Amino acid sequence: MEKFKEHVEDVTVRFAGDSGDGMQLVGTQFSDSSGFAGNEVNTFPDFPSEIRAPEGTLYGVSAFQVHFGTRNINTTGDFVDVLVAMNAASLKVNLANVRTHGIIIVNTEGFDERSLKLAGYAKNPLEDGSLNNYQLVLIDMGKELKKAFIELDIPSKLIQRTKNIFALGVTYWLFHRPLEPTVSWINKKFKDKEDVILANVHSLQAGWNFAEKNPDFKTQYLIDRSNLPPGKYRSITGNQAVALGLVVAATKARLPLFLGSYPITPATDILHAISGYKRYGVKHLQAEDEIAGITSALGAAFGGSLAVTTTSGPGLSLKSEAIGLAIMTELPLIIVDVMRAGPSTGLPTKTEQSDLMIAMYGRHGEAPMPVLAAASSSDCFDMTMEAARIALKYMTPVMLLTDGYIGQASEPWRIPDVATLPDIAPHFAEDAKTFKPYARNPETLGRMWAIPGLQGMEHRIGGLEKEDGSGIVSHDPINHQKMVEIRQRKVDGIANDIPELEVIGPAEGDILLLSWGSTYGAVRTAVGKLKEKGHIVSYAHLRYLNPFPKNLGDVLHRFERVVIPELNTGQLKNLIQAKYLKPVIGINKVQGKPFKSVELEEKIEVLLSMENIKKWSSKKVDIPVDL
Amino acid sequence: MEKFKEHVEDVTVRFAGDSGDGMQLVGTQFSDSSGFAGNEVNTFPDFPSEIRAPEGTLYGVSAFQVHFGTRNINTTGDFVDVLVAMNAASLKVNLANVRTHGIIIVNTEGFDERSLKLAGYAKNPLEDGSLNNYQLVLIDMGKELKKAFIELDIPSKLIQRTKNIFALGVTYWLFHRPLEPTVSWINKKFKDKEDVILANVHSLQAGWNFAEKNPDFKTQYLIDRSNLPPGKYRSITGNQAVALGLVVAATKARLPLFLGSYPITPATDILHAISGYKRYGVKHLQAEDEIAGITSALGAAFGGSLAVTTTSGPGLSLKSEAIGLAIMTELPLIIVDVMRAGPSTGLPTKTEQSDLMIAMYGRHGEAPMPVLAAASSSDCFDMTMEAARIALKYMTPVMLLTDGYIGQASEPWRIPDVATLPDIAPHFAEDAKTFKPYARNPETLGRMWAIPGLQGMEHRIGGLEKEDGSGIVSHDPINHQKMVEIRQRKVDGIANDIPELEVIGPAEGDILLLSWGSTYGAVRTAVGKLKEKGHIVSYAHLRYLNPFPKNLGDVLHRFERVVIPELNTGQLKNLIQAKYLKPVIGINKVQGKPFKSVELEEKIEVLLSMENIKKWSSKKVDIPVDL
Amino acid sequence: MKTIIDDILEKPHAGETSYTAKDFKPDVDVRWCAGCGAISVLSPAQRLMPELGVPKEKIVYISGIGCSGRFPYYMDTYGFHSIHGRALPIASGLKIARPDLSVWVVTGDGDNMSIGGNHFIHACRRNVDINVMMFNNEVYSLTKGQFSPTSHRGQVTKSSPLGSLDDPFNPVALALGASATFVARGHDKDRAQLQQLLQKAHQHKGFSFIEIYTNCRIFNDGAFDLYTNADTRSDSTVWLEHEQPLVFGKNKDKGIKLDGFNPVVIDLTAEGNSISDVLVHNEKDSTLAFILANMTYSEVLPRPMGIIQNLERSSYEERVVDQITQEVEKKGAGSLESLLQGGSFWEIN
Amino acid sequence: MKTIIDDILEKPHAGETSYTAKDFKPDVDVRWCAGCGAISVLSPAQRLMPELGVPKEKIVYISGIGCSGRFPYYMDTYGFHSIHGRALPIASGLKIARPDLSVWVVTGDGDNMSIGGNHFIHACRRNVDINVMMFNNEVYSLTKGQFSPTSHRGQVTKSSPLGSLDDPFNPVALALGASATFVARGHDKDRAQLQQLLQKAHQHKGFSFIEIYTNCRIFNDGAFDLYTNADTRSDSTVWLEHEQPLVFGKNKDKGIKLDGFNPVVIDLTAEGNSISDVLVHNEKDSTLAFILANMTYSEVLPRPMGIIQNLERSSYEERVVDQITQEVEKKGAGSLESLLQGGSFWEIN
Ligand SMILES: Cc1ncc(C[n+]2csc(CCOP(=O)(O)OP(=O)(O)O)c2C)c(N)n1
Ligand SMILES: Cc1ncc(C[n+]2csc(CCOP(=O)(O)OP(=O)(O)O)c2C)c(N)n1
Ligand code: SF4
Ligand code: SF4
Ligand SMILES: [Mg+2]
Ligand SMILES: [Mg+2]
Repeated sequence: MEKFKEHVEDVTVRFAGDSGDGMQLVGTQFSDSSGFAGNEVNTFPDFPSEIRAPEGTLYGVSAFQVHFGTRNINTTGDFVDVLVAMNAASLKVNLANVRTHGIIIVNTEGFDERSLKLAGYAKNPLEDGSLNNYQLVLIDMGKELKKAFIELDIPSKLIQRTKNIFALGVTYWLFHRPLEPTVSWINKKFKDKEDVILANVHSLQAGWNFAEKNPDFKTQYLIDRSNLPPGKYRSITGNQAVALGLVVAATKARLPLFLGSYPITPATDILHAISGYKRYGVKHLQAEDEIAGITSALGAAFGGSLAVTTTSGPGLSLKSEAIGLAIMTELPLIIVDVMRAGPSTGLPTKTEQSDLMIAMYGRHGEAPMPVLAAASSSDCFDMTMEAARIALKYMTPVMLLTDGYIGQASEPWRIPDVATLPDIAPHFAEDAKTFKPYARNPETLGRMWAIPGLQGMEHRIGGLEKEDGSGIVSHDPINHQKMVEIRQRKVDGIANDIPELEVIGPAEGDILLLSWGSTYGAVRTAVGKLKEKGHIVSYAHLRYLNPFPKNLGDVLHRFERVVIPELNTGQLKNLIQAKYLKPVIGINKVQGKPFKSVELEEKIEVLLSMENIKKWSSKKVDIPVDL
Repeated sequence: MEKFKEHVEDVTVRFAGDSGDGMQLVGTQFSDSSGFAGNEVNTFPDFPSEIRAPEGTLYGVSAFQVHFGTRNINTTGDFVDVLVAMNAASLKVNLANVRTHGIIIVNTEGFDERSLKLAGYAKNPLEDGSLNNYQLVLIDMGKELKKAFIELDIPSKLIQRTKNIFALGVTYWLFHRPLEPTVSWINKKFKDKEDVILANVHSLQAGWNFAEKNPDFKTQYLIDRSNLPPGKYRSITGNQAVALGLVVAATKARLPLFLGSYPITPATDILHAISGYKRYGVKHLQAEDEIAGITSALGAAFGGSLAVTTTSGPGLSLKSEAIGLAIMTELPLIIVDVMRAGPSTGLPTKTEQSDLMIAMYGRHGEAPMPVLAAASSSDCFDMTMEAARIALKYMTPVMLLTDGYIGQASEPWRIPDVATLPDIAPHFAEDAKTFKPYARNPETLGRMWAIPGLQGMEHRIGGLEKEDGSGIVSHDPINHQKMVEIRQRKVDGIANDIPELEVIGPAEGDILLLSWGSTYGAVRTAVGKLKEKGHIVSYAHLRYLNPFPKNLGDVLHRFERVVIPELNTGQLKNLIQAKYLKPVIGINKVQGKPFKSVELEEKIEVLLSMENIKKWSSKKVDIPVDL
Repeated sequence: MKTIIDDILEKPHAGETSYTAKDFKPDVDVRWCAGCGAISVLSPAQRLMPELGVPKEKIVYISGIGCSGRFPYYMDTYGFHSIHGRALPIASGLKIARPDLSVWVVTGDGDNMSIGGNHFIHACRRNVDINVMMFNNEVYSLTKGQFSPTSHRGQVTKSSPLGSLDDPFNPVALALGASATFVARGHDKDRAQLQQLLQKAHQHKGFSFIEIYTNCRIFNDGAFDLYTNADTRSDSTVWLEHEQPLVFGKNKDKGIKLDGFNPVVIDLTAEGNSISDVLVHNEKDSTLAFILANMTYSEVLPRPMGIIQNLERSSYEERVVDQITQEVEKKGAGSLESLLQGGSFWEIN
Repeated sequence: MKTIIDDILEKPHAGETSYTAKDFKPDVDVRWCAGCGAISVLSPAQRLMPELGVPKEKIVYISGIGCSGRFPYYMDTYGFHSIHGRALPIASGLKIARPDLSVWVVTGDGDNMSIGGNHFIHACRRNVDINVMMFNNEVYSLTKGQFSPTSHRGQVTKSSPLGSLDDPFNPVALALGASATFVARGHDKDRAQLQQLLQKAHQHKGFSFIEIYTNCRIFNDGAFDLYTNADTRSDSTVWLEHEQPLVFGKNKDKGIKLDGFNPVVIDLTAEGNSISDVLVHNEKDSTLAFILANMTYSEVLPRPMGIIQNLERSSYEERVVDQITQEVEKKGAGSLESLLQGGSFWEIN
């Protein structure tokens, strides 16, 4: 049968099945081979909060979404174009997000009576016409595999375990993806297990062949290569990027790296990665709790390490007191908070941007510290390097915010050439004769780092207020005021050492869209769409939350209206209004999920059409209504 | 010799000596007998941060200041009218604040060579003319006492230990204070120790007699009785008032009281007081740390107690995570933070208002909670009652902010008639059939309290997100958004249940002075002085920081300029600007000390004369300059 | 003062014997993995509840975070699924405030020994009457497999890909060192034994700690097989019974003898060995308890199971109540009036 | 990769013997109360430093909050006066990062046993090579007198006006239960003994814990007089010496004998008693250590002083270094290039 070929710009595929169905694995493979094929890719694993929920249940569904295409792939995709559903529960949970007329590839084996019941289907959706608005492809994968393996002498149990790979093969045909990366991955992964290799490779091919022959698949979709800068690429999650960023930063600063951490979802993967880096001389302590995690890191910082602690919300709350000590002792320390949905235990596996306020203010006393936020998975690498640079240059703890979404989502990352990355220079004390523990570099206001082992610089630091310069404990009132101000000025001064905020689109006008953190992708995509529709919207993204870029005030006041989309109830809005007295319109979502770009697009279109409230910001008293 | 009598409005006396000299004791006595004499009084103990520093050192000086008078005694006094200095170090440390031509009563025994050296005096200040601008009264107290006791058979060691009482007698004459309260206190305190009673009573009288006869004391100062409402009065510190407020609130709510706490300066006195209330059935746990302090309280709250935890800055930082749990489980809980100077260990014995931001935002996730602040020592009683009322009515943790200053300062308190205080009604679940753990009172949005022991209402709560109504763990996105909003609305709604902000002075105009917490007294005094000088200044004081009184926005916008004096770098300013977009001029002091009212007076006069910046608030972009 | 709580407690409560295990099963799916040891621990607990003679509404289960933390959802009593490591202080506050309740804590090796370690040792010391079931699976499961404070040195986990460098706590020894009064060990494969231990813990007035070996199928499968599987456990464990000799083995043919302070295994069928050589267990002897605790990680000795120590000491909440009672008896219940007046006051007319 | 730290460490350091105690006295007033036990502990520590053979710049004192927390200000080495209860994890991080340093922790009974209890037991277990001096004054002093986890039941303090209801920890037993390798006890009235204990702690590779009875003149004066005053201590304490019998008393005429597991006092001058009946100390026997620990609060037995246990176990930071070394030996030092490339990558030209 002759097949059509159709070129498309971008596609979202979602693999969904039971926790035991291997969906994370095939999702990752699909993503890698799309990168290999030269496309932009953005992916998100979506596993259940249960470790291994009972088979076939709704809460046991595990999914992996891949959004890929030729250009502007900044999100994991608002809607699903192709859903692979291995059982009834996974169809039920994921159908709502499938685009009308989208393709649904179903393994019919997962729709027996028991499965339907567990999924809460009264009738079989494959038969009751409820899926008429989709292109449904029904496959009895078990049967097809049996057929495909008929001539091979492979245990049927083993064959049946490759259903996910078969499904992958089907999607590979559908988008004409290369098989090589997966084949070579299989060979590496199952090295020395010939049976298993054979079963998987054959199954992959079988899926491809099945699709090619099956009349239900009428069209093969082709995606042009993206126009990516040349180089080596890999796929990377935010958590991996942080781990790599730390090792590279330590190398660039010629410092040993020390991580003190306590496991917590979704930050634990950073600890996992670091714990595997023994060959790089990295030391880590899996501490007894978060307090020991950060304080052990602070001890290592006192000793001259590039010291780090990683955590998520509840752990960050516990670190509050120790962060204050780091601020007072002016030691370099990186605190990575992979934000998750709170408050309290909240929705521990879901994403949110609700730790901005605690990052800014979550300590007793006047305790300012720099706060950075990564915009995407790969940006986590750059911002980690930045956090290290600032911590070492200004002798201060630095908070780096990422979140569960970019922490776990992956995208292709152009592997940097380490040699060309700039060095980071820590500022060690040098002259024992003139040494004073709290003498400062007049430019940065950072004090010098005098670590044990440096002769003649023995001194004592601690949490009590210090006399300026000498660092001796001081209860003098005026000195306290001075030191409070110095600590504040030190942080504020970093504004001179970070890039100014860049506005994409007109430099002044009606609406400025301002985002921070992981909403970057969705906002950028929405802005792109709005522009395509002919709207004029300016856009800027904040990576530095404290201090803000020094032109931020100017930028804000050049616009009639400022709109901030956030996955919280308006935390950046709050900071901006407090500091710049510029009213902000918030677009807020607190659902444990990232924005869809289309949500933003729609809301901004509403704003653009609201002529009547367009002028509200000149009314002095009114507080802007959030959308 | 004939003495003059002079009527004065108010006086500030400061007793200063070595840690071992008993200055706290005589200060308290002076304060009590001034209350007894029908005056307004405000006092502050000022002890060294060392437990018992070496004798005669500057850092070992202990002082107690009493400000008393006929009216408007809201502070401990900007300047000292009468300094009692028992040794050289205490003169050195305290001289700067003595008013020119003020009286300095000196025990010359404390000015021997060794004492002078320890105090860092090259020459004896009693002899070198450096005190010419003061009315110096030199007394060799040892000698005078010997003389006075010559006919009594009392061991000389005992006599010499009453020097502080002798000094007290002197000041009693000076201000014509009644001796009875102190005499009866001595009798009670040293019950059954006749020698000691005799020694002290005689010494007190001897001091009086000495002053009456001594030609250096030319004038006796008389202070008219204040026009206080009739009733029983006692002197009370903020910490005592909190402890009493808790017991009364529990009684009024008919609930058992439970305190879970860990000692920390300057909050420990609340724990001390509560631990002595066994006769009132009060239970307390001195926990292993602050986390156990708050979580044990939360356990008791789950069981139906009026539950409380008390702490100061570092302890509050540690409680962050557990506060989040209290917010999520919607259990009533009072958290008292007696603020001290931070960050980190900071200046642990000094006061500051720098925990407002952590009170508001010091938790991961969206975790709003009510925040109250007491204005004065006695106001601590009322605000504790308020905290209990709100916690129980709205089923929420409530943060009550006091500080080291009002926590330890005392003022006369009109003892309330318990019978006339309003009852507090906790909202227990009643009907097991319709019971749902997260069903809410539609008006308050508070859920019902269903405690173990209530039959048929067995249920589970916890830190995970809950389904609205049922309280079942829910990962549903829309439900999460709803619950985040409900928790916010519940707190916001309290605005309808608290007094509106009262403006003292014109309801609109040029300048509104807005204060919160312990600055109340100094600001009120400054406003009074400014009015006397003919300035027009409006004044308002915030007891409710979250939510703000519902008319706050209106009030702010009725003034051209809003000025907020705070003992921090501008935390309330920040909140006000963020919420009302009203620019605020901050008067900030971060020196571990309260404002002097005269400092405020001066700064506000500067503002009043700054015609040129008077109109600045209409300029959109400018950020107000703080003073 | 009579409080609202007193009013509530005065209302009649259900009789003692009217429940069955079913009454304690809430209508929800158990979401632990199929085959998880926690599931096996649930049923003896549910079966025990009707036998306690405590009205259902007076039983409270409190947990921290971890797979174990789910437990309260599966027990139809009052429950509190709190935060990581803090179940014990919550339970302590509750029990001190409400001595009438039967308070149970369910925790994990991470929850209780890692982040919650301080609360654990202090709870041991204070002796509040709480019963603690610690599900020890020697791994952090909920966070998907890192080593815990009970993992053995060299254990390969996600956060120790080259093997953990930590030596484990011996939970029983730690509890003893912190002067816990009741210390026991059981496992998920013998429900009858476990139910008996839970019952004893309940009867014990004061703090009761039960370490329960609980298999994690996903992240540490089989860690305790040697000690818990029916075919190997009789040789690899010894069941402790007060005043009974320490014999073990399929045919009860082996015994523990003390050589100085060192326990050694003797073959009871061998010439010259007899039952009278065998160490006799005494729950009241805290030195013996420590010797037994130290057998835990031995490679040649059987692992002790059952009640290792069971001492009598007044419980903390009892002491709190006593102190209040005595003070009230001595000085009379406090009047608010005099409390507010304090030491000295004056009147203005 | 050679780091800047390596550069610093390669620079020549001062010789081993060039110091005197004076070199360790900074030019500041000691602000403890006159007569405070802490002052008496300071001087043996200062006297020991020159004897360690460690360059001064490689010694670090870390403390938490409490009167004890002041210690680093009075020792002219590197120092860190941290926050309440956290000295141990700070010290652990430092020592793991910098095994070349001699790391000392000074802490209090509240700092270490109350808020810092969890870090303490984990430090015991991990065996990082840190020396801990715990100033036990059985009270919270800096906060002006509340009972602490080592205060005895009934102790009247500001927060227990009717007597504390808590039973104390036995710090030595707790350390043993947490599997500390080196556990000792000394006091402020015998500086020579104390200096010897500190020296032994330094020599011991791994975690060393020394409980030091330290009199607080202000809030708990005389708490230890019986055990520390020159005229009573020989009868009320027994000094432990490895492989020596436990004899004590002014005339060394009393001994400790074991009756089963129970230590009893015997009169060596009495008929039938001889030195050979007396228990011989063995630092390496952890059961004996627990028996000795349990003598602590006895009213009839002397209180053991000296080294209670001293076991050998590799220190944690050694293991960390070894694991790195072995991995590098096995696979070669990692190249950043291959690290960044990860498992699979592709090229775009
Ligand atoms: C404050 C805080 N830190 C970390 C976590 C993440 N966390 C959840 S459970 C857990 C460990 C659980 O281990 P264990 O107690 O052994 O329970 P198991 O899952 O093995 O039953 C951790 C580290 C958390 N929820 N809160
Ligand atoms: C987080 C925190 N909680 C409480 C305190 C208050 N605090 C300071 S020292 C101390 C207890 C000290 O007791 P201990 O360790 O025995 O030291 P000592 O003063 O007796 O030497 C407390 C509770 C604090 N500084 N920080
Ligand atoms: S992960 Fe392990 S401990 Fe958790 S539910 Fe599954 S089997 Fe049980
Ligand atoms: S209060 Fe006690 S422990 Fe503190 S310095 Fe004084 S005597 Fe020493
Ligand atoms: Mg576990
Ligand atoms: Mg102490």
